[in-house]
Amino acid sequence: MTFGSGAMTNSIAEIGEAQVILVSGSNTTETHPQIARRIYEGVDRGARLIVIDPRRTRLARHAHIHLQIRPGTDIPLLNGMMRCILDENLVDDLFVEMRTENFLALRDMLYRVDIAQCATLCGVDEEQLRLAARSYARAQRSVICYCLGVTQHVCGTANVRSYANLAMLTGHVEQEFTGVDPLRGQSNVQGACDMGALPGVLSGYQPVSDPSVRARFERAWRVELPTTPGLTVLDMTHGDGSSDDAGVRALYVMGENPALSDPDLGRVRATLAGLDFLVVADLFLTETARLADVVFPAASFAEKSGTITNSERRVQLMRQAIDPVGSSWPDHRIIIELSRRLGYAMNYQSPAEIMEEICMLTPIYGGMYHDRLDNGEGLQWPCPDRRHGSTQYLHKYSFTRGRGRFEPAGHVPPAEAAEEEFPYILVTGRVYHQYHTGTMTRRSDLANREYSRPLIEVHPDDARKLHLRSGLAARVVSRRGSCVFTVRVSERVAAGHLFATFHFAEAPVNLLTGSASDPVARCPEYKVCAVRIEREA
Amino acid sequence: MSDGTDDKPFTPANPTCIIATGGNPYLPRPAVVKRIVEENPTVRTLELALADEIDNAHFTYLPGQFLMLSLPHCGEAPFTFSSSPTRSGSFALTIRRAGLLTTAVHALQRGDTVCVRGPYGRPFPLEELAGSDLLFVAGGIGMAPLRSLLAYCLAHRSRYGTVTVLYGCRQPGEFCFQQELQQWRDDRAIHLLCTVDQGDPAWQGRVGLVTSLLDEIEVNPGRLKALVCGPGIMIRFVIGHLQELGLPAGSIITTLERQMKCGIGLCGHCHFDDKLICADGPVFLGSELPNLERL
Amino acid sequence: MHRTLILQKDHLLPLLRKLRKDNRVIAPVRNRFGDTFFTEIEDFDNAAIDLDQQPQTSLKSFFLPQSETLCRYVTGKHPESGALEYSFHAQVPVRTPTVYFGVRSCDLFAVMYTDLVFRRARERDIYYDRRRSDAVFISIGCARPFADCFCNATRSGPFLDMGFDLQLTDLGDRWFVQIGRPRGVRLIEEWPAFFTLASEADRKAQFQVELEARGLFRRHVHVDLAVKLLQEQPDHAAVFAELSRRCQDCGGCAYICPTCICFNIADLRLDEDGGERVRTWDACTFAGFTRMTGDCNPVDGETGRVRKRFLHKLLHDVQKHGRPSCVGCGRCVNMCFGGVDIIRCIEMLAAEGENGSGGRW
Amino acid sequence: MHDVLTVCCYCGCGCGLYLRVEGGRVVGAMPSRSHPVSRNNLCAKGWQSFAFIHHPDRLTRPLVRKKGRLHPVGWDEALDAAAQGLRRVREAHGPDRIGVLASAKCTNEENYLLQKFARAALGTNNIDHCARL
Repeated sequence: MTFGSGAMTNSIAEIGEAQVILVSGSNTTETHPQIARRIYEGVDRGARLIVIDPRRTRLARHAHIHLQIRPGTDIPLLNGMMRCILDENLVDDLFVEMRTENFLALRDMLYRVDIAQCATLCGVDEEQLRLAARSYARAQRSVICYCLGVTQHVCGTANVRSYANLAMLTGHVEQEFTGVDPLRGQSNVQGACDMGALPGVLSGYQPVSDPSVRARFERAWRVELPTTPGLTVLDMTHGDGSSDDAGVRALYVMGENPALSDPDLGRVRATLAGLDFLVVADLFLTETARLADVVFPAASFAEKSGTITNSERRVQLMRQAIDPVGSSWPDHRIIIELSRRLGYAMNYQSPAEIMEEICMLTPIYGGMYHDRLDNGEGLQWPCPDRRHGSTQYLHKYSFTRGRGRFEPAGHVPPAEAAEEEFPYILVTGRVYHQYHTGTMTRRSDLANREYSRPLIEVHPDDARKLHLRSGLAARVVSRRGSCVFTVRVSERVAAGHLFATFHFAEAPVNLLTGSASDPVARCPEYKVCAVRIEREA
Repeated sequence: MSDGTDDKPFTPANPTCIIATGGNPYLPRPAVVKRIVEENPTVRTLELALADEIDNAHFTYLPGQFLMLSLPHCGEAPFTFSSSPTRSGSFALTIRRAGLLTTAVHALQRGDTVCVRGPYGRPFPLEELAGSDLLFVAGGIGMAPLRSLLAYCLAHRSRYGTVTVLYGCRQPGEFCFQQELQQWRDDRAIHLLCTVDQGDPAWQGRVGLVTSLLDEIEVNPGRLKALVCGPGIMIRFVIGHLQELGLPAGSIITTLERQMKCGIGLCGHCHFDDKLICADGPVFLGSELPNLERL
Repeated sequence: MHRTLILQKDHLLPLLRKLRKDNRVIAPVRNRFGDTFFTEIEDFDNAAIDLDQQPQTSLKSFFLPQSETLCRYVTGKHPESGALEYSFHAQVPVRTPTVYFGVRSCDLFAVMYTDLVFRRARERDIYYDRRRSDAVFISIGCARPFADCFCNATRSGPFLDMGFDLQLTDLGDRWFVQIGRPRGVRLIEEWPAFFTLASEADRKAQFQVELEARGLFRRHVHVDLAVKLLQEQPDHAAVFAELSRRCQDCGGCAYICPTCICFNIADLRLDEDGGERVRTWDACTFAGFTRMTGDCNPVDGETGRVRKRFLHKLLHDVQKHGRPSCVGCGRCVNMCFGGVDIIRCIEMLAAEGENGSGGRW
Repeated sequence: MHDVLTVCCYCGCGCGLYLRVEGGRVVGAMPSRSHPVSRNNLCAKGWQSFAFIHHPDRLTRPLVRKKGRLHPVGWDEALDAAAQGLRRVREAHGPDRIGVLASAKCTNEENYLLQKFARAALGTNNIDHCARL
């Protein structure tokens, strides 16, 4: 956003070549194994690894510096680090001068920052913070990887901007092996964003509010397009369920399971149940599909062809291995048939033909024809035309938006703090053997054997205090709801924190989480939720 | 007494006779539940007979061996026989409710069909036991395999010296085979000592770990063979304690439990150092188990 | 059988085409993405047999598939008594005569090891046995070992003395053919026109290739030393702790290993009335591999699991079968995420142990 | 058995993997050695990515709610019911009272079509997906 596009600036392979790797809010070994593998490789080659995470993840055990911050204190940490960089003259002046704007605002803000105060606020050692700042700034090639631990906060956007500030301040952006890399959680999150499955932009991040963009799409699609940006997921799934609610009255859901994945589930389920009409296309009868009026059986990844785009912007061809199971259909066929019935005919012979239209209307995908992608490794966007090759890293000569803009940010406390009635902070996330709402992994025998029950990680000190042992049942209660987990006593979490996953329908942790979200990105604060925990009989 | 009492030595027709499966060791055969005994609220004994009468007539096993038991949609798990092969026509498994499959076991009713394959594994060394004093040390559900051997030995009572049974449970309500044990004690066939980890107001007996009972009995290292079964940690402590009392490891016999998938020494789940519990065990001599801390 | 023969390179494809008439022919084939797998060849004109790269997978999946249905089961209630009914019906594979061409020594040696487990156990695994029964192996002695190979150290290559039906050695324009088991003899008898007798010069040339091959290994792996050290003292806590710190718990090393044959069996419910009993590959590095009901786990902790795997390969199989079950193919080296491979393990053990010469197992 | 190169369906790394197909069923998964991301490795999920494909819980027929319960129906009936339901809401409340949730687990082509469907067929920009969840 600060650079002008939301994607990994690097390729995955580059991470292994960096000299300093800063990983924040990412349990990389479990959620992005191949990226963790490059981090291991980098560390083996002598790279310094800095991990910023409230949990002592496996990667943190390999880190040279682990800054075990309190959840939601990324900004003060980074401000402290940047102040240190400023004080010790480690700023890349040339880069700041030539390639960025608004530096003075950042500088003025940093001059008001006290490093010791920041360290205290974050709960980390001041010297470690300084050490991290120095290593990151001094190295020639430093790379930042961050994941949902950074974005799933009420200040998610400001968090991201702060990491970008850090990278720009030290000039760690425009070259190979340096950059800021958001790790995308699902196989095609990147592609779904690229394709304009967002309320404000058409494919290739072209704003719907721009008349010239609309004009181009209107010509191609031969229809008049709505002009105002639409509602986000949270707006759609957190209505109050009444008919005069400003939210939606009908929903078409393709391969998602908001009735388990979205925050403040009680409200989500009420909203879904209150809809006039709900259509779901999925592989399984998910918690959401159970509420639907019409359910379409969709084909799995093995039963269709098409492209998906990974974290490093690599557009790759998925090839059909078998016929659709039962009488399931690929989603594109369902959409085409449904659209025709709604009076808007779509006529495509194949996914390749759909891609041809995407290429025509989407500059960053301009050369992504299926025949070119059929090479075993795909192509990384931007790829404006057929002659253009893969783009290994972004912002080589300039940022997408011209100059990179410093956006100073101050600390924003999480929406909920621990207090008397809810003295613990619950962090949610994923585990290695499960994926998202578990619709697929929980039906995979071995994956499910390895992690078969909803566990809550409790620090040994807290466990002692609460008389909890591994294997006991414990009820976790927030302002919004409660669920029962099996206790796992673990030093991976800090004292005062708890960790649970959202993979399990039998303990839907999102009954607990709140829907407070970032005002810009509308990303909910999954990472901080005040709870209490008690032994369940 | 529920098991046969004739005193002539029992020799199984073919101790490794396996249920006929057309050469496919993975193919389970139906068996019918003939009788169910509720031992306590979480443990029940199933008396089973193979559905095929000819198979059933030829079915033999030895104490210490186990069967793979399947229930619909629940998969398969190993269970040791708790009955004595001296009693023909049926066999018994004693099963505690713990997971998916055992919960389904507890929903079974008389007349229901389950599927089994086996018997598998190395039985107790019956020949070596003859002529010895026997000490049975059982913890909780560990009584099940020992009961098979105990019933077998009592069916041939004259071949053994004194028979002592030490039986520990966590709570008074958890003892299995109670009537039978009392009966044997009353018949002076065995010397029985019971203990619980945690008593209740009605409990008149001992409170303490089963290892504490070892101090109450006389151990004659030259004559005694000890048969130990229970949780891994209990086995470890009992073996240690018996060795302190002078019993050589080769006179201590135990049976181990592991996750098993095949039962025939292939799947690897029950690997224990260089041994496979399913094929080399589940019965082991103490001298064969160097790594007690990993029991 | 001491006869040695020559097969001209030009005659190889025609021979395979003949063999294809009565057999499946499976050979390493390079696909258009550059990956080489053992693949059934149906069209010899459009299949790129690749003898230059190590096939990515061994033959394991042909005899022990990654997943297979063992039995189907049906269940229901008796219409009158209401009693539970339940029965199993086996689904055994059909025997298919198959020629495996281009098999490397290590992979063939691995088949001999898995034979030992599956066919000589107390009960023969009928599924493995059926797939394995009608196999003919035409192996290739490795004149040039691949990057991570160390079969010289595990004594499972680069050339074998036994186990093959035919073993070929590349002599430039022709293949030197050694005849092993009876099926090899039969194959020669059936297609004599393809072969000529080898000359003394051919035999010398073959000897030279074999000799040179032994000198070409880039990896020097002290397998014997590691086995000796483990026999002396199996704990090596520091080594296994360090290895397990980097284990990603993916199971890939076991899946890719030609001699890792641990499997899981699970029931898959198809509907109320029945389902399938399915066998899949499993890995001993998973916590769930040994976890029992009630969360008791005799092999607990990542260190215990990693240790178990390497001890199985390098110590327990030596105790059981007289030799380690690693065949030196090096696949786990290239595959492992964190470098928790057998070479790393052996090197760490050796580094930790004394600098003496390696003992034999 | 033949192997089909495709992309793993799980995380955003995008590993190249082969699905091993035998008799119309996917029986295994194998990493691609030459693929720049997977480079001969898969994580535990990737190795098991084939396991759910033939799971008996897969939906195999469209379902339509009748008298409160979901019933299996043919495609035509389900599509008509969906179209009718969406049209009814659009007529009663306007297109902006319909929402569409796309999927980070579906292909680019499907996501593109779905946003086109929302914008061109339904007439609303209410399209989003779970990028932030």
